[in-house]
Amino acid sequence: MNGPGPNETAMRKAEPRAERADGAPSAPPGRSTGEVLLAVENVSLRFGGVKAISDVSFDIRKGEVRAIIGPNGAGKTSMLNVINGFYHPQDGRITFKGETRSKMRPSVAAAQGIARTFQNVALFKGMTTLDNIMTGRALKMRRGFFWQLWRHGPAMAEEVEHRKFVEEIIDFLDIEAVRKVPVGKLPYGLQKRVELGRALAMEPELLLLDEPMAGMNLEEKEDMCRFILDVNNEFGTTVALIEHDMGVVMDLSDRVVVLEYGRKIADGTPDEVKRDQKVIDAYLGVAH
Amino acid sequence: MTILYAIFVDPFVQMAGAPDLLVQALWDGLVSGVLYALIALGFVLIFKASGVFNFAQGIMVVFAALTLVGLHEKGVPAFLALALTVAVMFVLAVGVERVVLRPLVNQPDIILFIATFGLTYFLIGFGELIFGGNPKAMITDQLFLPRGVVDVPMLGGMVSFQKIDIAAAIIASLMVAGLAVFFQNTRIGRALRAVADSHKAALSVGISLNQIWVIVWFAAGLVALAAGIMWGARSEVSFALEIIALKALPVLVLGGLTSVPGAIIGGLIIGVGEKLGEFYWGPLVGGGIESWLAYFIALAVLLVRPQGLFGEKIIERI
Amino acid sequence: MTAEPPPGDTFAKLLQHHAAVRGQRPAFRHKDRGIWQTWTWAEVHESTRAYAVGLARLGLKRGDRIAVVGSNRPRLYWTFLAAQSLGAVPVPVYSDAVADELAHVLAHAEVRFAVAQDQEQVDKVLAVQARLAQLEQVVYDEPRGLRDYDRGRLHAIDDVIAAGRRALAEETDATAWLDGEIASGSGRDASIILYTSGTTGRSKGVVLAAGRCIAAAADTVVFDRLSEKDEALAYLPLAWVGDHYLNFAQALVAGFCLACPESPDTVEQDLREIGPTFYFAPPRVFENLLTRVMIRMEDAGALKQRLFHYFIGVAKRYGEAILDGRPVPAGARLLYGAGALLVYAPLKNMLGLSRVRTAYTAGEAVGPDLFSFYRSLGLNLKQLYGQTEAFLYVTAQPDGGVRADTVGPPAPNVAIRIADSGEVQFKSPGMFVEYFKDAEKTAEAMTPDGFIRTGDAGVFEPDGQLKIIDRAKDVGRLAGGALFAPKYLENKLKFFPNIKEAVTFGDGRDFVACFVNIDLTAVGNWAERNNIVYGSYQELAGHPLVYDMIGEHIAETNRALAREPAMAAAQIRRFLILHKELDADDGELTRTQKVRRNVVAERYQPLIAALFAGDAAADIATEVTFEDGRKGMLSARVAIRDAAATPTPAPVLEAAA
Amino acid sequence: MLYRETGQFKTTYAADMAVFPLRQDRIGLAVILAAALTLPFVAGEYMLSAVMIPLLIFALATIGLNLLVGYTGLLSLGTAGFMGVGAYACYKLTTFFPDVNIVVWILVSGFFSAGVGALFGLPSLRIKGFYLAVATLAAQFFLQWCFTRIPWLYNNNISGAIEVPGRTLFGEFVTGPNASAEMRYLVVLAVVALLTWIASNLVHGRIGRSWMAVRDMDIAAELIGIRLLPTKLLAFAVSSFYCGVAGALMVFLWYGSAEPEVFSINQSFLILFMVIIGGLGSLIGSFFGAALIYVLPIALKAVPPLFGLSIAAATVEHMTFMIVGALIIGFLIAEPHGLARLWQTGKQKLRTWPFPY
Repeated sequence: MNGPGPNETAMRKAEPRAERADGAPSAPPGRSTGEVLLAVENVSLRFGGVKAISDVSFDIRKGEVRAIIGPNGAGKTSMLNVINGFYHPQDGRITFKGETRSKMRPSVAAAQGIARTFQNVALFKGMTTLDNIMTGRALKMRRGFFWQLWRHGPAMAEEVEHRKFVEEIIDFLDIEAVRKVPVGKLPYGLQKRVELGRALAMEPELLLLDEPMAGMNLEEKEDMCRFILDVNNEFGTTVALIEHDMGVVMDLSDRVVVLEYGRKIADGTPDEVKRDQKVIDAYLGVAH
Repeated sequence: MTILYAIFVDPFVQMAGAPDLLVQALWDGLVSGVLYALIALGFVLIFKASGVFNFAQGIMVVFAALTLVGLHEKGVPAFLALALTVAVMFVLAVGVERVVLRPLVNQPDIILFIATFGLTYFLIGFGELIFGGNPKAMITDQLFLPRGVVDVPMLGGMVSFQKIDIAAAIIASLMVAGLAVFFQNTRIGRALRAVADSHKAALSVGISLNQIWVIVWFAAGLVALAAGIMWGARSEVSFALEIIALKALPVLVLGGLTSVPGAIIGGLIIGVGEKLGEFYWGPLVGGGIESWLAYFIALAVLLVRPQGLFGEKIIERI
Repeated sequence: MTAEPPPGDTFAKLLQHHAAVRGQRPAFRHKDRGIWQTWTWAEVHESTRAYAVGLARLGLKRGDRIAVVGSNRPRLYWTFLAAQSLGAVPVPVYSDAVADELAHVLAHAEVRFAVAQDQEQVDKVLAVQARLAQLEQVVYDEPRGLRDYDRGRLHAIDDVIAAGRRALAEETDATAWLDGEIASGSGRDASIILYTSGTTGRSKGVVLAAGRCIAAAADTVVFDRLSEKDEALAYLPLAWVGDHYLNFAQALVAGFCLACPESPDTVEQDLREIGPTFYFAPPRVFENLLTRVMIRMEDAGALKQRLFHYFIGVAKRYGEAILDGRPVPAGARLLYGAGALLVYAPLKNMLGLSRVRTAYTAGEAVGPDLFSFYRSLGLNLKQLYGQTEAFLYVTAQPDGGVRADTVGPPAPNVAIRIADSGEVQFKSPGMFVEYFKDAEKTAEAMTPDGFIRTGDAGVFEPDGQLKIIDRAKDVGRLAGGALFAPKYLENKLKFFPNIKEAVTFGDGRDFVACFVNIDLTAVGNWAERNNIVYGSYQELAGHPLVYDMIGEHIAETNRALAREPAMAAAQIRRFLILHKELDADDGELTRTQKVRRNVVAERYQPLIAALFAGDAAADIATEVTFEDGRKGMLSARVAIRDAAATPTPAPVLEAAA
Repeated sequence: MLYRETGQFKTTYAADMAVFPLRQDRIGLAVILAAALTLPFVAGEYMLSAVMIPLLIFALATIGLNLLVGYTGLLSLGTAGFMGVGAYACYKLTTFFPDVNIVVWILVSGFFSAGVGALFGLPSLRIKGFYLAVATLAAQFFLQWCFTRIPWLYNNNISGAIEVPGRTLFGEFVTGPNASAEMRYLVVLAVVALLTWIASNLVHGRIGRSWMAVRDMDIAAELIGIRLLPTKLLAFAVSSFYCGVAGALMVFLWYGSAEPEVFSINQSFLILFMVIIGGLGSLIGSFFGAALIYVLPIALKAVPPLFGLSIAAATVEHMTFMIVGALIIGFLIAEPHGLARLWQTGKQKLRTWPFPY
């Protein structure tokens, strides 16, 4: 594990989970209630000859911040895609909220409460920030086609109700100023925030974050960390986080799973994983 | 029950009953297939090199044939007219690159696709204006293209092969072979494929985009001329051809937009499928199914393999 | 608007009246969560009663002081009303005040309660908690980030209101008790204490009585014909007398709607959305607005620019005449009409001033061309002169009787006289009761016969309008006996867009010299167009070409001064451009950007000496506080220049007065 | 310049999400509707039946196609086919039940083409882009083939064309030979206005957002719970409904009779041009596109006589083709996002007048 990078110390100072302004006792890091929300059992995924994931098992407990780390090409994003039901693994099973499945359609995964952000922002370029986040409410909006034709009666009432919820998210993420701006025009850091907003709009139980801080400056990183922590504390959402910045991983996550060449090489609390020799080799590179 | 019998059993009985008719239908199918392939090849050329789905390829076939015949009518000797038409196609290629492609270089594909519609309309208007709208006969004998029919007794019946069709098949295969070699082995061929993958990357290694596009459109122009001549010889040169050029679409889609062999095999499948379908199944539903059968065949294949027979598998990376 | 007396002598009673008379009309708006949340008078009345009972349950009693810290929010205004219902006295404090200033005010006012807007303000109050023995409860409006705080003495306003609502609903005598409290309130009660950011020394707590405030507000509501249909945007600090009078008092008297912006930095956008009909802004805001308009127009197309400047010219010639209703040739009126359609109306629309019926400015002198620019566009901009001690209005220009260099005749029912020392003294319906816990200063400020000393020197013009020359105590005499009014000179200098601030010295000296602060935006833009490269504010300030330009401005001012007999001798002979901007955080300016003379005089002593010693340059090292509070030393060598003065003709004989 | 936005603030979310939040836009819309309503009393017969009625009908078809191509990103070349289905369905319905009001049948016929459209929309789940164009081409040629090969469709009329019978609305003849241009215009106007309003409601609501989500990035759309096939099929159905009604209006209230040739592939191209030139994903753009592409050739034909030079009709025809072709290319170069973007930029300039931005 490379030494604490410059941003790691800055990270620790900027967002000390331990102390509060007036010394009030803070919540212990990670209030995982122990109950398993998602279990990945012996999952293997192959593209033609390429073995993206081979026989990986790990679990994510309810309410915890679970980090998935590993060098590039270790299969992290593919793992998220499997959980999301976007890739169908050749073998192995996934149990989410007690329901086991191996082949899942993404829209069903979404309906069960799995939300997702993407490595390189997947926003709807043709729409404004507000519309993007409102689209996140698609699952929750029920008003049928014929009411939509008329729009003014119950359909508008439903739009207003969901708009209120979305406004809370906009306030929570401090993006009021860009509410009506097409997302294509926003700087990278803000786009990432809007995407997090869209995922939150789905009121997910499990939030999959694919390198939410890639390409961000220090200040934006601190903000994003604060948002992730608030989401975990305030909404109790379980977070699965793919991140390269060790400082962030050490600070935010309760438990870490390390992947390399599609295989799990370590699983445990940040400190345990930090001292694990296999993980150090994976990162520092040792002739295999 | 009789309907099922009529659809699934009876046609095959007829085929067995009159093998020569079958061969005749197969041959006719093959020939039109070859011509579809030739037109489709023009599409593939441009799509492979510039990512532009050139809808005007169909009209270029008509325009080329019309120019050739029009020039001849105006007293220009056959082979000179041919050379002039080739020159006209080159000028057209340069014009298209300069006026249409360069300003729209990094626009989304649908914008370029619609621009070729604009080109189609322009060429229709221009062609009719210069050479008049009425159909013309193709100057086959002046170009020393064989005439007449060869009748070959076969399988207890008589199968007739138009000489012109044989010539067409040979010329088309020569062109196809030439293009295949051109793409795989020559320097320009590789440059073409590079440009097709990514304009920016090609530019970064110093390939002159404009030059490539002129070459490609000129090559497509030649293919269009060849197709125009062959097609004109079989029927006559008129703007009705444009609808037939549309048939190249299912051929392309069937064969995969980016593969030359795909275009040829696609063309043959559609040609044969159409002819057999029309000949054996047509009467069941009142004939004329040739107009839409090609599309349904392509559609059927697409539902099985969304990227066509030879296209690469589309992997969504997010 | 009938002129009958206001239906109540305390603000709480006025609220009851409005709830009864115009219950369904909008009373407060706040841009929040994307739309303007609106509360009607009835809703405000009901919430405020519940809030009052809630506060009473927490122990707020009659006469207690309750601090209010934060930017303009409906709930903070309701805190005023709720406290006044119980006879308690609200004490608003500047939300951008440094912790030390906050501690002084809260300690001095012995506040038992503090209502803070959000976590930032709560943290400030908690940080100085040690020095506030009497502080018992802290109440907050926005809950964001306060979840883990100790709940003991910290409550959300919503919880307090909810508790009050439960009490009013369940306990039978609660309603009667509250009505009794409100009824027992009288005009003599102290309705608010406003701490003035005096230019000298610690701020003093001005106690204002309810009856007097309401009487004064009633007069000006009639004076400006304000009605329940008006809209105002409350964007100026809560603790400033301007906001409390113009927005709170006049709203409670006239019953119009008060809108609060989403946040301090979206004021411009919110102004455009609300389109207020009554507007107040200090001259600096009008100045910045004009500079930004001109800079933005420079980027417009050539045709649009020519059209714009042509019609601004037309407005300059006929605009004010049309606004004042003076006769104007028909052709000019037509041309102005076209100008209105093409330029003036769209410009006012872009600035959010289209619906303004009455606009006031005060606090500093207004540049004549700045003032006439806005009036020529058809904006009914007027001047007023006032003080916290007068609950704002001392003089106010009526519609039609507006001049750039005066502040208007006395406001309704206000008596004004000029003492022999030149100081303006007044007696007004809204005058203050006393300085809180400071009888000695109260006596100092009052004359034996009950007039209030304003501390400003002024003179009455022939048309009865008062003309403020300067701070009384700053008005001095040159060595040769000529009158030296520093503020008067400084205002003339500041009318140039390139000069942001100026400080003149001359009392007891042979001639007048001055410091100049350049305006970074205007001069930076000028530098850009003349491609002058500069790295920092200091470098730009020291640039020789900038010195030439400022020199030219001073020469022009001297030419204007030469035309005024009393001021001719006070022309500015020498000047220098300061290497740093005078800043409130360094204590050189007050919170409302007024120069603190003694602080500047004492801190820049070497420069002043060099000015009058005739040196060509001088070194100076000053302490600076950076944005995050750290202190640092900033040293510079500042050039000094002579300015071209206009020889004054032999003193013309005074015509027999 | 014309806009006075000061003071127009929103106190409810419904107002904030309104389609026309600015009063000036609402006034503009009212003026346009008023002008459209008074047109029949002012304009001549030619203006109404040769320009305005076709323009409105093409606008309706363009809106239909725009819902599919512009809002959902699904390319379709079968528009004319679906219009044909609408026309023939209406014809059959009115022959079976002549006494039912014709306008009812015109709207009901839309459902038939909606069904057919949804059917041919099925492949859209597996195939995308140009490949999808083939599926819709299949629909186009197949439907065109049906219109000629199935006599039942045109009541076994020997000429193969459908003759529109006379039908009345409120006692006035609306279709058939003795229907006045004014009545026909008013009916078309009413239908187009109603359907445009409904399209606007759809597009600004939940359904519009899910369409645009599918257009912009269907993977992300699926991952936030939007089921792709129902959304795409709904887009095909609604789009085809609009085309069907447009087809019925075209035959009953414009041509008066129609052979299958009317619903040829060229018609599909024409409407696709209107969508692209008008502006993808914009309802107002659809009106602009229809106006430009339909009215321009008529205008061009009227130009030569103005200058007194008599050009053979054929030449004018060819010139028109050339100019339309050149215009399309020129336009795509100048403003790829179509007339709607020009309109939007112009409006933005007016709103920030006198400032440049």
